[in-house]
Amino acid sequence: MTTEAAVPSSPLESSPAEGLVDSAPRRKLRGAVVRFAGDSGDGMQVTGSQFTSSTALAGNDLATFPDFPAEIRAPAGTTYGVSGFQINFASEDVFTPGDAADVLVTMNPAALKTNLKDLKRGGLLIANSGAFSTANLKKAGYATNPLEDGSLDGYELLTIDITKNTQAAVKESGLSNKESNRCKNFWTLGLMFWIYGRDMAPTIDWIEKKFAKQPEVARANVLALKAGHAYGETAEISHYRYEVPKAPVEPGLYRNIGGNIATAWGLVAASQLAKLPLVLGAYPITPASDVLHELSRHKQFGISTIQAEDEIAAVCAAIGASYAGNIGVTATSGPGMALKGEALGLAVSTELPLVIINIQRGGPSTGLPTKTEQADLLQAMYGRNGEAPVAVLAAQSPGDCFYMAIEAVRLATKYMAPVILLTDGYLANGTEPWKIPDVADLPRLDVQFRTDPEGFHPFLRDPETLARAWAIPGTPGLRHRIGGLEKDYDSGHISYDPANHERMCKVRAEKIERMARDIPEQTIEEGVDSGKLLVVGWGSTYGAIREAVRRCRARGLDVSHAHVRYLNPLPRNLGDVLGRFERVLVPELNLGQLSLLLRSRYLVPAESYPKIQGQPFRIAEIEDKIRQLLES
Amino acid sequence: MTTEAAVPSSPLESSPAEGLVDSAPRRKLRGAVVRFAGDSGDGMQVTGSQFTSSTALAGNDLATFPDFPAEIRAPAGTTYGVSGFQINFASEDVFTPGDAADVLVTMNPAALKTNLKDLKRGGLLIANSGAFSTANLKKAGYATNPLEDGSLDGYELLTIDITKNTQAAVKESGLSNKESNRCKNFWTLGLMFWIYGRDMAPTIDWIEKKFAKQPEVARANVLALKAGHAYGETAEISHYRYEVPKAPVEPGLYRNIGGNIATAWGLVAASQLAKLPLVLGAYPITPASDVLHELSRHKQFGISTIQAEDEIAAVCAAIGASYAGNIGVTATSGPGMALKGEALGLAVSTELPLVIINIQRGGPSTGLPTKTEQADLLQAMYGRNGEAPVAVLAAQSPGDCFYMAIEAVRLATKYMAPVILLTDGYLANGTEPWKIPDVADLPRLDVQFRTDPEGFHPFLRDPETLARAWAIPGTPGLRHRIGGLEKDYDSGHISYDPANHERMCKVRAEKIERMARDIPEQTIEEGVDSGKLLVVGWGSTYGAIREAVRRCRARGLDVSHAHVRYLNPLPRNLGDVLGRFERVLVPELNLGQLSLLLRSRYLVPAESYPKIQGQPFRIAEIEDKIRQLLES
Amino acid sequence: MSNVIQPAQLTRKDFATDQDVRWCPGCGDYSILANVQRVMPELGIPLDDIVWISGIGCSSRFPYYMNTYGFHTIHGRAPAIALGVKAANPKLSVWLATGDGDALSIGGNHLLHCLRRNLDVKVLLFNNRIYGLTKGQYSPTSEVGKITKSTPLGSTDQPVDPASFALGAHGSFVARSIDTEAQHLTMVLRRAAAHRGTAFTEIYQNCNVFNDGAFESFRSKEHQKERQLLVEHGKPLLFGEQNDKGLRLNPRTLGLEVVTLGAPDASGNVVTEQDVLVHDETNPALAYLLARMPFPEFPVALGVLFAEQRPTYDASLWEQNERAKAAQPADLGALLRSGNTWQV
Amino acid sequence: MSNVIQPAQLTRKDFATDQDVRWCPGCGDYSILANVQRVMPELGIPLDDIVWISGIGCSSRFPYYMNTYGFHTIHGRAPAIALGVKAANPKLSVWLATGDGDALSIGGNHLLHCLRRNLDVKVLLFNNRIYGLTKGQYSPTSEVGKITKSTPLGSTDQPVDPASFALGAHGSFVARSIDTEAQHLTMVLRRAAAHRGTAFTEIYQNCNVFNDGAFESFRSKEHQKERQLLVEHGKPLLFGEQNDKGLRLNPRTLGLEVVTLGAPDASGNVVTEQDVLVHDETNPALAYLLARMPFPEFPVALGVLFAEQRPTYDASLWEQNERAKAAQPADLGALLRSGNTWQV
Ligand SMILES: Cc1ncc(C[n+]2csc(CCOP(=O)(O)OP(=O)(O)O)c2C)c(N)n1
Ligand SMILES: Cc1ncc(C[n+]2csc(CCOP(=O)(O)OP(=O)(O)O)c2C)c(N)n1
Ligand code: SF4
Ligand code: SF4
Ligand SMILES: [Mg+2]
Ligand SMILES: [Mg+2]
Repeated sequence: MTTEAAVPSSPLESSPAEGLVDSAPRRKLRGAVVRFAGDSGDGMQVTGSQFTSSTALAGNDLATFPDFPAEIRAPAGTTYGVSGFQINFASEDVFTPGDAADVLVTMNPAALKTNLKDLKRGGLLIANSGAFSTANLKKAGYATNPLEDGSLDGYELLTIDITKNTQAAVKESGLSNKESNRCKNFWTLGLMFWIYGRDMAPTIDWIEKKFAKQPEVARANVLALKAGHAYGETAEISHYRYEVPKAPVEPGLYRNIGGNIATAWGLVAASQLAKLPLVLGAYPITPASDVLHELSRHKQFGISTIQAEDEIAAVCAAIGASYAGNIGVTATSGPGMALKGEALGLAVSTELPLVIINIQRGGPSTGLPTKTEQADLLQAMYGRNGEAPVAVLAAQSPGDCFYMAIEAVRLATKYMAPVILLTDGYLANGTEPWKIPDVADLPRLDVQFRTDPEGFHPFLRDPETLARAWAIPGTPGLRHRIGGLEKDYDSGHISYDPANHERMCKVRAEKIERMARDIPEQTIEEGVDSGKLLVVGWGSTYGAIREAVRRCRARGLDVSHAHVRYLNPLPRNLGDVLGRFERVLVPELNLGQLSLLLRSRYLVPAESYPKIQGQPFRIAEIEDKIRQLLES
Repeated sequence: MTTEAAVPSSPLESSPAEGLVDSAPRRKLRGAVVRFAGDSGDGMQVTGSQFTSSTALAGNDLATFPDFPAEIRAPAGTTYGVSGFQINFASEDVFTPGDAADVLVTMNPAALKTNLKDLKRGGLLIANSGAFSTANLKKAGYATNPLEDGSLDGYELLTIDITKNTQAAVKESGLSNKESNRCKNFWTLGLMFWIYGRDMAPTIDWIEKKFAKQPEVARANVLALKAGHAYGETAEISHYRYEVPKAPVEPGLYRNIGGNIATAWGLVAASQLAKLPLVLGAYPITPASDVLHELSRHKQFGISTIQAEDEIAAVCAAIGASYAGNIGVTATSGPGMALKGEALGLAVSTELPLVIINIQRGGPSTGLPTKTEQADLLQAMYGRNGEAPVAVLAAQSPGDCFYMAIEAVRLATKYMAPVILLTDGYLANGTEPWKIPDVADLPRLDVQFRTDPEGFHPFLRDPETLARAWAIPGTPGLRHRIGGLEKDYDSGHISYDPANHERMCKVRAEKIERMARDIPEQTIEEGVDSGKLLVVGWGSTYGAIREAVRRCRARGLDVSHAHVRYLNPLPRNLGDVLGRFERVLVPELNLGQLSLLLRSRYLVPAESYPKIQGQPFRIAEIEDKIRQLLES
Repeated sequence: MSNVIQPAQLTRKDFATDQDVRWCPGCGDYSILANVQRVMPELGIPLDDIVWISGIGCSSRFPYYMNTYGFHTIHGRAPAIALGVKAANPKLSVWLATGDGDALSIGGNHLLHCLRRNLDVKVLLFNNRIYGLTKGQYSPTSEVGKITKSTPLGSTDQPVDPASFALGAHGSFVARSIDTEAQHLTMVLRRAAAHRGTAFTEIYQNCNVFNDGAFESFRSKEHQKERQLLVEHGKPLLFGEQNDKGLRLNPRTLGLEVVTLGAPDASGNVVTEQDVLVHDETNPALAYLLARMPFPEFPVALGVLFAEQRPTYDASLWEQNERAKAAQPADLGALLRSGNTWQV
Repeated sequence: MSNVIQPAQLTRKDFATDQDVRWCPGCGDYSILANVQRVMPELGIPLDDIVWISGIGCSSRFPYYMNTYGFHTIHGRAPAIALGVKAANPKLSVWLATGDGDALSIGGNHLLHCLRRNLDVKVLLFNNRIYGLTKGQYSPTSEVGKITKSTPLGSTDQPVDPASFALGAHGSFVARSIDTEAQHLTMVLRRAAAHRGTAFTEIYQNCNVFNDGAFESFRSKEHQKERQLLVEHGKPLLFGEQNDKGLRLNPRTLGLEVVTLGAPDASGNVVTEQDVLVHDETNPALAYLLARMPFPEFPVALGVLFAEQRPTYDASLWEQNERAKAAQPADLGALLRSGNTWQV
């Protein structure tokens, strides 16, 4: 399906680059996609993240995606124990970890088996021949050795016995064979650093800090790193040296950030900005657990984390915390979300601020726990009994998780309503360089508790936001009782009155709708504000859609991209935006959920482009789809 | 809002009816709406149901609706302790319990206070003046006695000291004052029997059976009944005598049936027809508990009822039962439904037959537990993580619950899929005369377990229905393992393969879509199959919509009515049907849920007509809406 | 900020709300409410610092009738809501009103974890051995064979004893009392109020509509003395009209038996008070034995069966947070800039 | 109908599936699997009549490796699924594999009700005191202060002891064993298999990745003898290198103490075997005492702590249904026509 050019990279020019002090000339590239793949025990995640750091320091824009095996520790050498890490870096904006890889590093046959399909034809394949033993070949399901049987003829094959080279390199450290073997990943990293002309110093620093308590290990890893680098220098492979110039990025202080960490930090920030303690009620679940892990490390910010007995208790604890005047938050993934529906209804009915974060994964049921998906949108919208409207937001990149978490707290506390923030496994585990914001530039969250007993009742509303008064236990003179039964609009007491019920249902809905005045209008990410085709996405498909649209526009196609971060309420101008295009295409990692909402709301014939494979969109898939629509 | 004629009834002719042996002439009526209202302790439900039986025996068509207080036993005399029972009966088809009442019987001031608004202007108001004591007036919030202060001038007021009359009548039975007082309802019933010319014998029979162990009580009640009847004879009120001729109903054996009983019996029938035992896993919840109660009375049919520890256990027990080869069923209401989402996903993923009955009530959260609503449609459609499609059916009348319960079991077992059946509080507690079907005429349910080990794997599919093989534990040679992780299409083993996941998601969706071939096409209930306006309803609004459309058509308006009993998949011709009308109106007891589905699916500008007051639609409300659309 | 002044000494009336109490006339819940409203003023806790939290059930309407803060939540979840309330504000005095269905059927898991964590809340379990609000189904404390709406042929489930469950769950305070026995109930409520940690108090409560007389066999005047064992820490376990019956233990078999003071036992030895077990409320095994005595062979043990002081969840959480705050400044900018960064 | 013939005598291999076992190398789950596969053939139950049901967790992958029927359900719900399976077909031999998180955190309520109802299933709880599958958070059985991913400053929750919980919940069979102690585990599994009712068996299981050595303090060769008390019905409760240590009870305080045979106790009396408690597995209070002995002051009690025969839920349900069938014909037409009807 893809139409990628059959080259290992996208050369800018093939003449030797000027100004390089390295011993051999480098080919300049616009960018490259590199994937590391090996056994779970091979340390591929460490390799990947160190390569990422060096790439960031080299000034490239980048995006990464780690791909863990579903098993905790599958037996070594098996295909289901393969761990991968992909990075896309370039001298221009990067929006996704890339489709196919230009370079694939495979540490064993199983890694080759499962990853080869993602290497571009003609791409560079680096293989650790030392691991291609008969036993390993068999475990991976190879009858013959692919490094030798000619089956890899379509690729640039670079076989190195990394195992042996590493052992030789670290011999002097005095480590055991087994321990020495563990340094393979740094040897490989050294080689890659040589290929892309990277500075080894920061990684050496990192190694020394990380293994401060095991100096021999530190020493061995540094030796391996240097040996890999030296191997590049000495072996006759200088035609593989590349340079990816710096990307033209906004000045500022940068870091790499992953979605779950960004979410957790966004919550910390919101709590600081609102000057309110935050209570996270959570129950571990892949891929959401890291939000719990990360927040539990920051109690100095007045953050309490409760690992509850289950997801129901987790959301109830968050509701209890909100009731008592803290910011109540719960974070989970699909199956856990399904369990929270009833309690969410209570938060809707009692109009308490509550932030629910659903880091979506493959479903239905237990599904594909380690894979990504966007199939919980309609659950977020409707997964409760009765008319129980809540706000729904979606982050579009790892770094955006930070801002959307703040936004979720802002809307929840301002409107006294539950807000669901949707992210997904792809955002959660992916990383991108992120410009560190100045705390002073973050939005102010101005939260006021009710303290005045004059004329008080708990369902008194702010005429603007329709938010009810937040009156917390312990406040003198504001004693009141709330609950999940219907309440009288004018007193807050239980009411079975028919007209009152309709009024309350409508005011709860209206309150969510009012947020539309308080959120940004829908913008166009790429392209213009009218034309033949608008591609509308939400959540983690942002990068792939944006890049695909950009490429299509570069080919002269009349296509634009809008990305919806506010799913309920939808931006107030969204209907107009959609109306200005002849066709609307909605790519989603589900069977058409946003598409359903848009069609119903605006009666536009939005066309769904579903993908439900536990994998993000490839840029090329969307590009193809757009071309198919516009060129046919 | 309503435009009902200001008459106590709809006289056919006001001349004395012929052929009546009663002592006074009767006015013939097309029909009447009668409401009994009193304190919870006043026995209004018994009065209502005895009046209903006699009405049925008199050959009228009818519909009833009891209206219980939300409290278990509210203190006597209070407005929130008022219990009501309304019956609509006629010499023609009756679809609803009626909007406003022609006759209102009030046993105390609180009953008058809460029910007067539902009496037609000019209607007959019978009030038990004996209960209008100062204390009772105060409890009901009356400053002066409405029977005396002229505030009831717009009605035909008939005040009788029923308390005193009853006591006088039952004196000879030797009952205590308190006990005698309890016979008031039979005195009242006697009077009503006289008014409508009913035979007292069946009720006398009933009393004697019911109180067989307390002959004095039986005697007193019979005395009261007869005295009430005699009062009519002797008092000068013969201008209130009416006759409602027999309705032209299909010949057959009839009974009254309420929705929950019909649902339970439908399940019994399905179990018998499929020749499979049935296991109900349930947790009590209003208004669903009666399904559990009723089924637990019929264990002779091979029905097991499990009162589980909560709704999650209830649905899991049902899933376990299905897995083991019985028909697994769970019945609940909104909040319970919200709790079952995760387990429902498991049933979707493991493709087990499962019937989930949601007897909807007012939400969100605990909401209005004793009131009716249709706001769980989208929860039924989407209240689970991931793409987890299930079939969704809705019963449209109490008797229809019987057939839809059978249908739910048929589809679940034939397609190996969960089927949600939606009813609601209004159907659950309402009753209608029901033609008892001949068992031989009921659909055959032909369920086959897989027994052949040849080529077996658990996700082998029937090419027609796409149902997987139902292979139950204990079957020789078919041992296998299933679960909620994604499964390989071709072996049923766990699979993390991307393309396979998409294939499985699509086949699960396709399986539900295939049911569209197996369900009836959408029909038009009232009217013609094209025109200006189609009113589309679902569930318990059937009667009100049908009657409203009929009345509008009688006025010459171009409006028709289609009622959707299959909500997922929708009938295969529904899009065509909608397309043949200029406008589509969707009245629902929610804020527009079916409307959302229709708009999105067919891109028709369906107009939502929402009502969310815990109350069914009045015919007049829909009539007005139609007229507003067509006459403006 | 507010100009409302708390009355120096609260009275029972201060705890009543203006809401009509909507239990059935004659329901045991009324007398529990009255006793609670009698005891609360003694505690010296300002009205504004008290929160009543409940699930769903007749018993769970309790918060509406207490003039404190109140949260009528969803079925079974009161302990989970309370967890968040106490995490946010451990200074609040948090009381839970729950039923046998609410606490032990749908809510069993939350109660288990509340007990083992020792969250500092008082749990009043109104045990009427029936589902009241849903109009009469059996509950997890109903006896086998019970005929109810959902068990027309008699229930087949074996019940769980709430106190036994609480002890198994490592409850730090486990007590029992009876709705109508004002003096005893008041004493138990006082003890519960004074306990730091989860004070689990089961109150036998008569549902006169759906399970009338459920406890008559030991609650009635007639049987009271012979069938109630009022336990008190440090006092021998005696009961009976003459207070001459006691519990004795076989140390090798750990079997309990009822003996009569001054009368010869099975082996002919005359029983003295020395033979009788002394109540030690800090001994969980004794509490467990008392909680599970078969009735009517043994009396029903009432009072504080078990009480021990151990750290509460909320206090530990709070301390940990405070320690973290003392150890590190809350510097958001520093957090964002931590780890690997680079300047462009 | 099927032409597959069951082998007359099953062997361990008959119970293995063709699926690769995907636990971490060195995980205690392997040895539990091996022991189960060793014991099952002895039971004489046809493979086709056995069903393994699990929730979610490392331990819950167990069914995939057993060549029987298997259902890998959702987190915590295995007992609830089993309830339906046994209601539908009480003849099946149903086994549950569950973890400390699965059974006692999210699934605590279902386990409670399974135990009190006495559903006829065998429950193997793999207690590794950690969440394995989600990569290392503390569990309800983790000790206070445990540092895990979710508790970087140490957990504040006080744990629950599974056996204590099961006893509080009126479990009819409560046992404990250790993953690697094949002989003991085999014995316990045999007893569990033979029990009619909920056979609750806690197995201490080492998670060598996230909680390695959790049980070394009494599992290691070095400590085994001194710190394990292997209980056996009718035998005195002795342990120690020399098997000369025993448990004695103070009958008035119900306090337990460790005594050494032949040595003088605190009051100078020489201890004999007569002083030592004899294990009576039918006494729930003794079981409760044994389950909750503080460690390391006391040894860890292993074996069948408690076993009693009482009616099972599934059998009672079945009998009631059979009685109903015998009492009344299943006549659908008659049902539909029952009560008030009229002919038109
Ligand atoms: C999720 C959910 N399931 C079921 C119900 C229905 N329900 C309300 S109260 C109750 C049980 C009441 O029994 P108990 O807790 O013993 O309280 P009681 O009324 O006897 O005081 C049930 C099943 C509900 N409100 N919510
Ligand atoms: C509803 C739901 N919540 C959370 C999870 C994530 N989860 C899977 S297993 C598990 C706990 C595992 O711990 P345990 O039961 O002790 O099993 P172990 O892996 O240690 O054997 C959790 C939290 C899930 N799968 N489903
Ligand atoms: S139903 Fe029972 S528990 Fe509920 S209020 Fe009435 S008497 Fe009390
Ligand atoms: S994580 Fe622990 S429990 Fe899970 S398989 Fe690995 S060692 Fe075993
Ligand atoms: Mg109760
Ligand atoms: Mg575990």
